[in-house]
Amino acid sequence: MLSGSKEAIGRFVKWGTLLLLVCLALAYPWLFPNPYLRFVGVMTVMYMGLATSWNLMAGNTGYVSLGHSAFFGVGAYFTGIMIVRFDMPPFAMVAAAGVFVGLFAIVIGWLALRTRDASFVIVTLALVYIMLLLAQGWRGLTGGSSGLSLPRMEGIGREDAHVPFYFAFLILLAVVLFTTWWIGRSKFGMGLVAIRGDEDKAAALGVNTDLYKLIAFVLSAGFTGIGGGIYVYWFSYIEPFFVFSITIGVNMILMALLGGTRSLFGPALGALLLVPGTQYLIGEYGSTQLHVVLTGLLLGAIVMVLPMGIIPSLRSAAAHLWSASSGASSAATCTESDEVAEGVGR
Amino acid sequence: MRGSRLMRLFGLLVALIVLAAACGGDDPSSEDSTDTTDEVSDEPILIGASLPLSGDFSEPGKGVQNGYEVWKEHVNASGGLLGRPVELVIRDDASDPNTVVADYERLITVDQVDLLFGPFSSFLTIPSSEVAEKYEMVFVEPAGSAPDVFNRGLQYLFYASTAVAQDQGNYWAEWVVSLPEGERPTTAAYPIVDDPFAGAAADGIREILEAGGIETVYREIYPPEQTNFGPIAAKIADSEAEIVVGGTIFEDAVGLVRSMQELDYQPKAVFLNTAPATTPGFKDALGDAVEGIYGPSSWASSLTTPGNAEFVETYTEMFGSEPAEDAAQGYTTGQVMAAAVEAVGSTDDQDAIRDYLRANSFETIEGTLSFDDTGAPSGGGYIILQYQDGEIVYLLPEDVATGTPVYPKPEW
Amino acid sequence: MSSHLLLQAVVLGVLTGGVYSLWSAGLTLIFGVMRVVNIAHAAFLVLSAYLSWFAYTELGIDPLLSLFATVPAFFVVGVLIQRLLLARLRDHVTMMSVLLTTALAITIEGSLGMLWTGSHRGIEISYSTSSFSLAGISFPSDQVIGFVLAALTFFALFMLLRHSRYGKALRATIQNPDAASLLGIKTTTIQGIGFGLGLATAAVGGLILGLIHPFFPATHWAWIARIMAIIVLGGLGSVTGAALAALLMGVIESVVLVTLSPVWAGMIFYLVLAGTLVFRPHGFFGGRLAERF
Amino acid sequence: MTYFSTYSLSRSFGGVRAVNDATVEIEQGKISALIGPNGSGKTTFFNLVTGMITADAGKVLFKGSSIGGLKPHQVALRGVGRTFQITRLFREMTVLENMLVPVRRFGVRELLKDAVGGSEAARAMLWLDRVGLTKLQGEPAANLSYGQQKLLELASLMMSEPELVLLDEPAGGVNPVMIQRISGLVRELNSEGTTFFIVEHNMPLVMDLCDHVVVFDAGIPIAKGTPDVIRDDPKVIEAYLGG
Repeated sequence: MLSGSKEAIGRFVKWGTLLLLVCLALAYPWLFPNPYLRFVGVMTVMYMGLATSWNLMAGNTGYVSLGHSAFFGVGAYFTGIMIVRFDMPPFAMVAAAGVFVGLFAIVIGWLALRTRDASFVIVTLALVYIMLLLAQGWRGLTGGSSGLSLPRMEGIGREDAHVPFYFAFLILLAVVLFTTWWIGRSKFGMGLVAIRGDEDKAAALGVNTDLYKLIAFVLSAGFTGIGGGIYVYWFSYIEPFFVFSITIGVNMILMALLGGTRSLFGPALGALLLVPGTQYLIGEYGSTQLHVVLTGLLLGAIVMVLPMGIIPSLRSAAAHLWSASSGASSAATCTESDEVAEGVGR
Repeated sequence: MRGSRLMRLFGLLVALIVLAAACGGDDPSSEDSTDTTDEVSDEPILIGASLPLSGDFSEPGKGVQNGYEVWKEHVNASGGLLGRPVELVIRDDASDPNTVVADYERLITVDQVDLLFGPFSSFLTIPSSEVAEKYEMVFVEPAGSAPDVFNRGLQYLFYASTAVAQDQGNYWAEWVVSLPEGERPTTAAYPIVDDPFAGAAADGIREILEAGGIETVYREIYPPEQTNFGPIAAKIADSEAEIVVGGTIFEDAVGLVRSMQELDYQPKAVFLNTAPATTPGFKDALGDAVEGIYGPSSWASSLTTPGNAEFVETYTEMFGSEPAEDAAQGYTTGQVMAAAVEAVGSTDDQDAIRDYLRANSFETIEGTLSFDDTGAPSGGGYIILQYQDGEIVYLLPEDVATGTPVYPKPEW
Repeated sequence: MSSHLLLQAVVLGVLTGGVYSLWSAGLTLIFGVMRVVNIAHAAFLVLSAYLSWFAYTELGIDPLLSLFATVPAFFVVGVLIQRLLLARLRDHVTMMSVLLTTALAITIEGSLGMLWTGSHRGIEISYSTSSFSLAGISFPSDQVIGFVLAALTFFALFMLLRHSRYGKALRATIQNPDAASLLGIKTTTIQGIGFGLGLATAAVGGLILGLIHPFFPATHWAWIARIMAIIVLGGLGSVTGAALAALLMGVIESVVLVTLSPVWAGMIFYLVLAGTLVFRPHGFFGGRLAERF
Repeated sequence: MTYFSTYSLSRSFGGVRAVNDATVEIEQGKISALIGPNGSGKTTFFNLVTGMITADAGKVLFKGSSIGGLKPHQVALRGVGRTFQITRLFREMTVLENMLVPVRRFGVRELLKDAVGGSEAARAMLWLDRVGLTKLQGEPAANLSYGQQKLLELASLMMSEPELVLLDEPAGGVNPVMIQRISGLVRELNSEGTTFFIVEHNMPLVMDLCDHVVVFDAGIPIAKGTPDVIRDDPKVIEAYLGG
């Protein structure tokens, strides 16, 4: 009875917080109408979506991709080329970019996932350079290093220029979060997490590990590609170095890791903390490479000190406190079950 | 356990932030006061620019910055702009297009600068000019001369120099074609870096040379990150081209010359874009190999344009060496903007400044400038220089010449 | 195209490939000993290039002399990185070490940028632009110096692995860490030494990089992608395989540069990488070689 | 038709023949054992049969069709499940989540189904109840005692509804009471229709539990028969004592 109402309160708090956050996110452009703050807002929501997309693969299966900017860039180029060369409707092409990048990722994933661990990392890193060279070399299609200039969105005043893109990225974030949540509860998701734990064992239990990994990889890449598509329309210009940069991929990793790869909202939280922070650093100390050094140190510190990330660490710290305060009861549960299992064997 | 780990990370974060605060001394003072409106005040006019002070374009980028600084010095010494002192807000974009966009976004909306100057190179001008266009601010830029800068229908962009990329080598190409039969080369090679500016510049020369009967025996484009120039130079040498026209920026020009030198390939003439006018960097990197190399420059210290002597003098005082082309381009940018702002009488009406720029011509240290509908200057070509005895000598056009061409060039 | 040009391209390719061998030998050695992909390897190359450049231009020390300081220093740094950082990773070691070495790479890149700005640098020594020619084929001095240095270092490394006690223990560890520890080999010590040796080769490799190529802090990303393609082709963990693959790639790159185009020359590394993974995921020179050197 | 059989199955590692020309048959509905000295190739045989490693030569037949050369998950989906010598669980996952990993049928709807709150979870709870781990459902698997891990491994394997179960040393490193529990469970499941093939060193357990025994030495099957026959076979005694 008592615990039931406690649970209800807990659920109320949880959904209430979520609702409040959604409202804040929706109202942001009008809460902070300054164009620069809107610009930072778009960047933040974009990286929240990208980090969550990256985590769809890495957080579940443990396979770390260093080259997600390749998918970001392919999505951006697909959208840019469709708009400029074939005069297609922009936002429809953004969605199509997701499909295109997904197909592209099937090929890459098939190649990269043939081998485990190390080779996967190497392929993803090399992919960024392959795409960079391709975008530079295929001038007829990509415009080479001159890049492509996209038509600017019409009928929007300069103060509001960022708003449609803010919401486009917000929708992407919502879709990615929902997908991640869904997978996390599904049998498919169980299989993915099992792959991270012990790939051979998972296969022995009937998990088609290659296919599972590929699906996760393709979803992760596809969402990243959509992000690239929105990005290119927002900046209305694309050029090879613009998108095929290791930094974009490293940023996603850093954010996901900071927030916690094993939690749904972890990567988004990481982005929420890091993007404004980085923008501030670049703004204040941009003429030095300080922000690069700090990025490196922070990444190293997380790996060494807090590999689980903020949210799971807070959660387990809270659980620790909880069990410390109500230590007696949980200890009792433990002995009891041990007795059931082990009998009088000890 | 876990809790203490978390505390350790937070401790680390705090330490990093403190470190960040301690390291950054050069904070560009950004005024928070937003009332830049009307009433004539002593409040400074803020001019924003982002420049590649590190990365690929850092050599010329620093030159432009120095040019801006000298212009500011001159303006403030003569009573300021519209009677108000001028302040520069300069950011470093690290030659990165993502950063340059964010920089201009911030300059306009956070620093709330009154006027904008451009970055260095077409590569960075193209994305950043889109930001200025979005906020409807006049964008006078010193170094974006590629065709792609002008063919995007921008209303607020103006290139403050004497010629666009494809015209910059005109005087030299015409001179080569005019050489007497027998002396005139018959074949040419065109190594080009993949860059919006460099390709157009080399192809502009190629069109004139081909029309003059000089056969193209090599034309290839290499990626900006190319470092291995040996085989490229070997292929050029193998084509036995008599002259080499490089669509180059800086590092690639150095690498290319070194590799040609190592292969003992001796062309009769070598013309390179951008790099030769970058002093003293070009000569420092190549030493004696610079002998006889040609290059274009929008400006020469020997020009007798009004104010040029003062520019050279102040620059030399401030930085301890003679200015190079980049600095002059920065200075010219300032001159053009200042003339338009003084004529309009305010910085608030950017459309009026734009209209004035489009309709009038401007006296600068590079000469008289005027702009067409795309913001491109309507000039004939760049000044041609050559290294002779380790010094820059101006050859063409004749009214600025300080010497005559050495042709064929001495062996390296 | 003339056969002379082709020959010239092959010569230049062999010289470049020799340098690639040294760069990839260190990386593949580190992988072999501890199954760690050292993303920071090229960043250490660039760091060494900067140190030699600084010693030469600011202190007037000949680049070759500066090796007496950088090689031991890099060795010690390598041992420390292994002992203080990598050895403390507990879960998902392969992926976490990738992230850790990425962090190292970024930190080095940023620090170099803060110290010496992002401008291009190059070690310009008086003899670096000279050359000599044999039968009409030019041999650029800087590349020949680089090749000889790489060959000497490579030979020293090879002798060390082959004939010293540590070398034997190291090879045993590469083949089978568990069996090696059963034989009484202290694998953690060996791994520290392995990482140290790998970085010591990077000290020499970085000097060569500085002599031949211009560099700036962010250059390491393009290099690491290439040498990784090489070590996959050679079979991860195989020093000899990496050396052969590097020579091959040097020649292929150079020949493609003169026959096709510079864009294809860059692309060829990754095409070969893709081909290796499709047809021989364990490398063309790997397998047996990987276990034997 | 034999239920499960291998013909001339062989595999070498660097010149050493781990499994050599192994022809083995087991019957449906029985509990069979695979015994032999350490290093006689028993685990390698399991790995070959379940597709974890590929055979150099030979065939594997299950219910009349070949399963040799199939991938591990395909073998599992055909109805052949296995446990591992050293218990392998997904240590970061909870006990209940461990139960939800195994796949019965492969299909899109199956995979996208809500596992945490749906019918799968209900099925998992039944199994956990049966092996006495209900109260530990929310614990990470890493926190279980070794015996509990063995039980969980078997229970989660049963989630995939295998017909033939290969157990690799189910009693290894477990206290006598737990051995009793495990063997009891095996007997129960067998009576419900599951066929077992067990690698085990605990001879009393083998003799007590199994209907049929196969003996390996140096990768070669040297004897087969009922426990009583095997006990007295001179070749078997030779293999165990002479090795």
